[in-house]
Amino acid sequence: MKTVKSQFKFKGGVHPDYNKELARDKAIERMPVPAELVVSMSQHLGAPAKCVVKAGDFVKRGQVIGEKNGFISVCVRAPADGKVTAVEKRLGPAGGKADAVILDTTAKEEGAGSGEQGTPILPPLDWKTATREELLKRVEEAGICGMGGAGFPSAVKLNPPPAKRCEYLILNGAECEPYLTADFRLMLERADRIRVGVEIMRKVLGGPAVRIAIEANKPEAIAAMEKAFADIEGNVEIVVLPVLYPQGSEKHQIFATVGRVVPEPPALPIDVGCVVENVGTVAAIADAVEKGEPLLERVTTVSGDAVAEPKNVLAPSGTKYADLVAFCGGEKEQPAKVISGGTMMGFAVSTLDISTTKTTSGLLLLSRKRVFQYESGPCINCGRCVRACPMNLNPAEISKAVESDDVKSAEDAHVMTCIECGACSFGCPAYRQITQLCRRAKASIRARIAAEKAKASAAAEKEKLKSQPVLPEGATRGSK
Amino acid sequence: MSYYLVILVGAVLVNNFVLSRFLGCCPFLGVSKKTETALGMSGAVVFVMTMAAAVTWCLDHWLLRPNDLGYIHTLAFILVIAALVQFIDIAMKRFAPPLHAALGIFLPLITTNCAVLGAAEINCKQGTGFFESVFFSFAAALGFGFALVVFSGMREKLAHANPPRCFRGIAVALVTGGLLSLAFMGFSGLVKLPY
Amino acid sequence: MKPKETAEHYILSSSPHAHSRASVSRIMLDVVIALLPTTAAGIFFFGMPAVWTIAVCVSTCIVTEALCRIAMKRENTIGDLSAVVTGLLLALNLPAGLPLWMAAAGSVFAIGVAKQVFGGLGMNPFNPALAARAFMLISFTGPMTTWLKPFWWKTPDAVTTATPLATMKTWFAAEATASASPHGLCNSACTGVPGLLDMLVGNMPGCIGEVSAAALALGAAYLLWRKVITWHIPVSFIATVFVYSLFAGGAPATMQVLTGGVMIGACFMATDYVTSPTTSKGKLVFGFGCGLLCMLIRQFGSYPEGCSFAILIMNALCPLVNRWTQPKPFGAK
Amino acid sequence: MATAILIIAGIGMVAAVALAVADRYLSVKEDPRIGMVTAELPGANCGGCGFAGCDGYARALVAGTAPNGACAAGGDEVAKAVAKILGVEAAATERRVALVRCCGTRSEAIRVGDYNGICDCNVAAMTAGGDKGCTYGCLGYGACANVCPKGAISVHDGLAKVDKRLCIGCGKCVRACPKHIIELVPASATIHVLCANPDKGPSVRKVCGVGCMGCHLCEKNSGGKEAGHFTFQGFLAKVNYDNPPTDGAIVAKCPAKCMVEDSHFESGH
Repeated sequence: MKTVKSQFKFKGGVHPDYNKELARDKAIERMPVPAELVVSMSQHLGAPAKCVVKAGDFVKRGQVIGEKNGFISVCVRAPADGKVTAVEKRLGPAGGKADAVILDTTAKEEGAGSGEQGTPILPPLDWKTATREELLKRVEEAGICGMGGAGFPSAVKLNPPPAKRCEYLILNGAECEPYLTADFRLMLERADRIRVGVEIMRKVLGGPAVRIAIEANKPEAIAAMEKAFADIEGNVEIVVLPVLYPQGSEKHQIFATVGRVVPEPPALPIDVGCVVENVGTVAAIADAVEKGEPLLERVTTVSGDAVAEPKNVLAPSGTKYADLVAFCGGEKEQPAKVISGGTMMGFAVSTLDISTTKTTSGLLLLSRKRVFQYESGPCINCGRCVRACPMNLNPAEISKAVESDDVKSAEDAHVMTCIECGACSFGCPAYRQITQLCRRAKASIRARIAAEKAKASAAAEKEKLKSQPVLPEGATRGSK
Repeated sequence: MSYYLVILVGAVLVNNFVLSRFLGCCPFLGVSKKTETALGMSGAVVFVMTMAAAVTWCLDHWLLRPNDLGYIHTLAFILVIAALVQFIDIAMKRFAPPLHAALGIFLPLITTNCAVLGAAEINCKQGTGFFESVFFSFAAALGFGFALVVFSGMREKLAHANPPRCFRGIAVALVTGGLLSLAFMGFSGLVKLPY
Repeated sequence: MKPKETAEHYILSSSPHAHSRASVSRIMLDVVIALLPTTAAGIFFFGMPAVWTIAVCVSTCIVTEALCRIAMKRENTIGDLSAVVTGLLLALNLPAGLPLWMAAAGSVFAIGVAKQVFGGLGMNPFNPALAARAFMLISFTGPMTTWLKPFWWKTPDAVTTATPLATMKTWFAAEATASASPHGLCNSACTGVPGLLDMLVGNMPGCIGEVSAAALALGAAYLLWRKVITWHIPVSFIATVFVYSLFAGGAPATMQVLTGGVMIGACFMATDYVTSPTTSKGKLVFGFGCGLLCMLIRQFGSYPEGCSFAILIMNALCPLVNRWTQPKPFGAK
Repeated sequence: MATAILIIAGIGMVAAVALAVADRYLSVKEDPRIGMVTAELPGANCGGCGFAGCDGYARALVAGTAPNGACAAGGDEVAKAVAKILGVEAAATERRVALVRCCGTRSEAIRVGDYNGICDCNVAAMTAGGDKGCTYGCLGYGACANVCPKGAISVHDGLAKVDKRLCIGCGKCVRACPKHIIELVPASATIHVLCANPDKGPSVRKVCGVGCMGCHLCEKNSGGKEAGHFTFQGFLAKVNYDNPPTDGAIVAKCPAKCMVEDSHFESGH
């Protein structure tokens, strides 16, 4: 085990104000289960889980309420005991609606002595003796998905196709988003869990080298990890990354730690022999295996200058934002913007009547003076976005093309490669919504591709039905 | 050698056909919306102008002048150039389909183009030798193509601009063309052309 | 029956929700600040006529911008200071003592024709100040090439003179045809050539803002420090001019760089965002093209100074340069 | 004089013969429709269509890579003639026009956030689901109006409306709307329900003053369930366009005021 400095620096990136001091010294605090939980069936990337309870049912903590529904999907378990009051579509933080189970945690099922504390939900496993299949199954049963943001199902990630070998397991502890300190606190306080998680994952992935990526502005976290991993065997390194946004992006982290470049979509990290997992997810895997505790709660940083007491809260997933804010002493002043996630990639929400999910890393309440307004001023071609873009695109050209409804040009300029990190908009002196324009282009390109696919399959269908040979195009030509 | 260089620089930069002589403005404005099309058009113009120069020189020197018929050369040139372009179009389609796919669609556009006729006229008036004439036409066509491609790049950029309503479209293109012409005046005197 | 809206809404916007707080007006202000040393030097050498020219250009540009926006029924954009920058740059590229109505006409051309016709800031294909200068050079050739001597008030009998550039022109011309030794030619022509120190501080005839290389370098250093510009265009521009003049003969390379519009062109005109490429590679190509064209025009053209024309032509080529120097996406083959 | 005439005529003859021979022996056989389409086009070679001359446009048309109607010089006449040659004329069917199923203007439907972003429904919908309280309703950022080739859609007071007279029923807006509330309906239908919110009455009322509450009054007033003029999805009435209601009296009786007669629908322009 050794600590090394990152050898590779990717092009671009920006330096936002991190504002981590608001919550970085606040120890993780467990929040009491709120009276009402709204548990979404779509807390992860991929197909939403299929709801298997109905209004009026009583559920136990840890009971499966949504079943895995497809290959890229995870199950959802009840974060607490309670009564299902309704199953309905609710707005999620990203603006989409998904089925959600509304739980009344105050209701008690008559007769049944509610779940004795201390009894594990799933039988604990000893990772040293358990087989790879058992461990994989446990990760899947526990409903674990990437907790960094996208929520990619961990069981899928840990089980790459046989042709592809995992050479590096990269632990993402960069936490480059401003304000957020959840992963930082986790690394300080639960370093032992992370270590166990790493050993489990290493076993499942067939013994890859391990790289723990942490930004240089978290020396305490680096020290804690060094201590926890001091006596580990095998090829394990802590890689200290320079402070640069978006260091936490999967592709950039792979480059910064092992110097490999993930090709353009649809290539995945495993195509270059890497698996990247967030530190929170690793701790959750350790809990799921050793303690039999599925992923029911997570650490969320509640911060921002409009919150009375910024905190790192351990809350059941499904907790309403309003309850989180109340637990942190309420609002200090009227927030002008509420963000689910960090300031660079988080989602602005219109109401606190939205609930956390397995991927909610932060909740920020910003006052008017912390919030800026976008303008749709003209691009002055200054090139700041070109220099800032970590994907080496030309956001200026893309944004101008999209503004004049020229999505084709945007596509030619590789807009589909954009990771929407927001570095372009961050530095734009004209306050243009470059990232949003990229999103718009991507959305319309995706829609077009979907339409083309539908058309092609319809045409193929039609072709099959036609038994008559079609006259070749040239057959009508000739005579003049 | 240096004489041909002078002709080249003179026809491309100093007395650019579009920006200085204002010949061929129609395709300059019409086919400059996209750089790809502009490149195709430039290729076609180079091809036709060079061929036309050769044919008209022969016509002028072997048929018209010996018969003292210089005064009908414009008429004769138009006729011959138009027929030539048509003929090239047909022949190219038959013998060089890829070339036709690249240039063919532009050929009808320049059948009676003033730039093509203009080059022939200038050659005729100067009474230069065969190779000189052909080279001059070739260089002039290169100049035309250069201006066209540069202009197309600017127009692609202008497509994302937001001019006032009354200047949209061809008006703002004309202003741009004027400013481009202004910039090209910087080349004046770069070489002293014989004509 | 009508539902009631809550008192205050949260702002809904797409990420990112953080901003560097850079702004267009701050960038323009930085350019103005960077131009202050050379403005001061120009006023120091050429006196009140320089003050008047600058005042007329800046105010005319602002007024024209305001009137254009009113005519276009669009929001007023004086606040972004881009009109001030254009006016100041134009004035610095004019000879002191130019009739003021000409300066005003040039300013109207710069804002009205070269900028607002295309929709205002960010849309113009040519640098407005340079387009206006080219327009004036062609329209008012005489006054535009009549130069006040530095400290002209001290020598009342000989107020105007030729610039070192015009002298260099005769050098090139003489060298091309001369049978006499270059050394002898140099001696005969050297009367109009300032010394190195004079060229650095600006004690020579020329446009208001282009004479003082030291003040321009100071301004450029400020812009580089503020990260308003990058080094690519100025360095490749000046290096090209320098190397070219080393090999082409004629005037010494230091003189080619320090006289005329090369310094102000490379640091302030060619680096104009709107009309220069966005990528580093493109900027290097752009600067190289400017330097090469500038020297070609200086050596062979009929105008003594080719800097503004060179930049204008490269402005025209900028979309093509951009097109062929697009960055390769991270991970693309 | 005579020589001049002779020479010109001679050149003409030679050229004509050469071209005739070339056409006979060198020409390449191609889709005759290209020639037919070229003949219909004005032949001005103006390049206004974005193609190199009329021939280029004709080829693109026959190849199906260019939209018909791009020739501004020829106008509708030419477009019709070209359509005839290409055989793209659809069989005569009932004319269908687009309908935006929402009537929640800014004054009726509440907004729940200050949207600060680009004016496009698709991205607005991605930003916290849009700033409209009713998550089913028209956001009014004009994604449909932007794609409409005929300029038949306009946005007023945060609500898109289709001008029935201009709509050609191409369906582009239907695909552009992120809320999926635009549909193609028979142009002859005169009575429409302009709401897409299937929620219960009270929750609809919370966000919109003119939302359908599913009270079934329209059904009752139009002859009951048997008449089959309406279908219901959740708490939302939908006009059955296979059998649309014709009695305008039911419109005024709608307590939610989300039902309209045609005049409303046409007021877009």
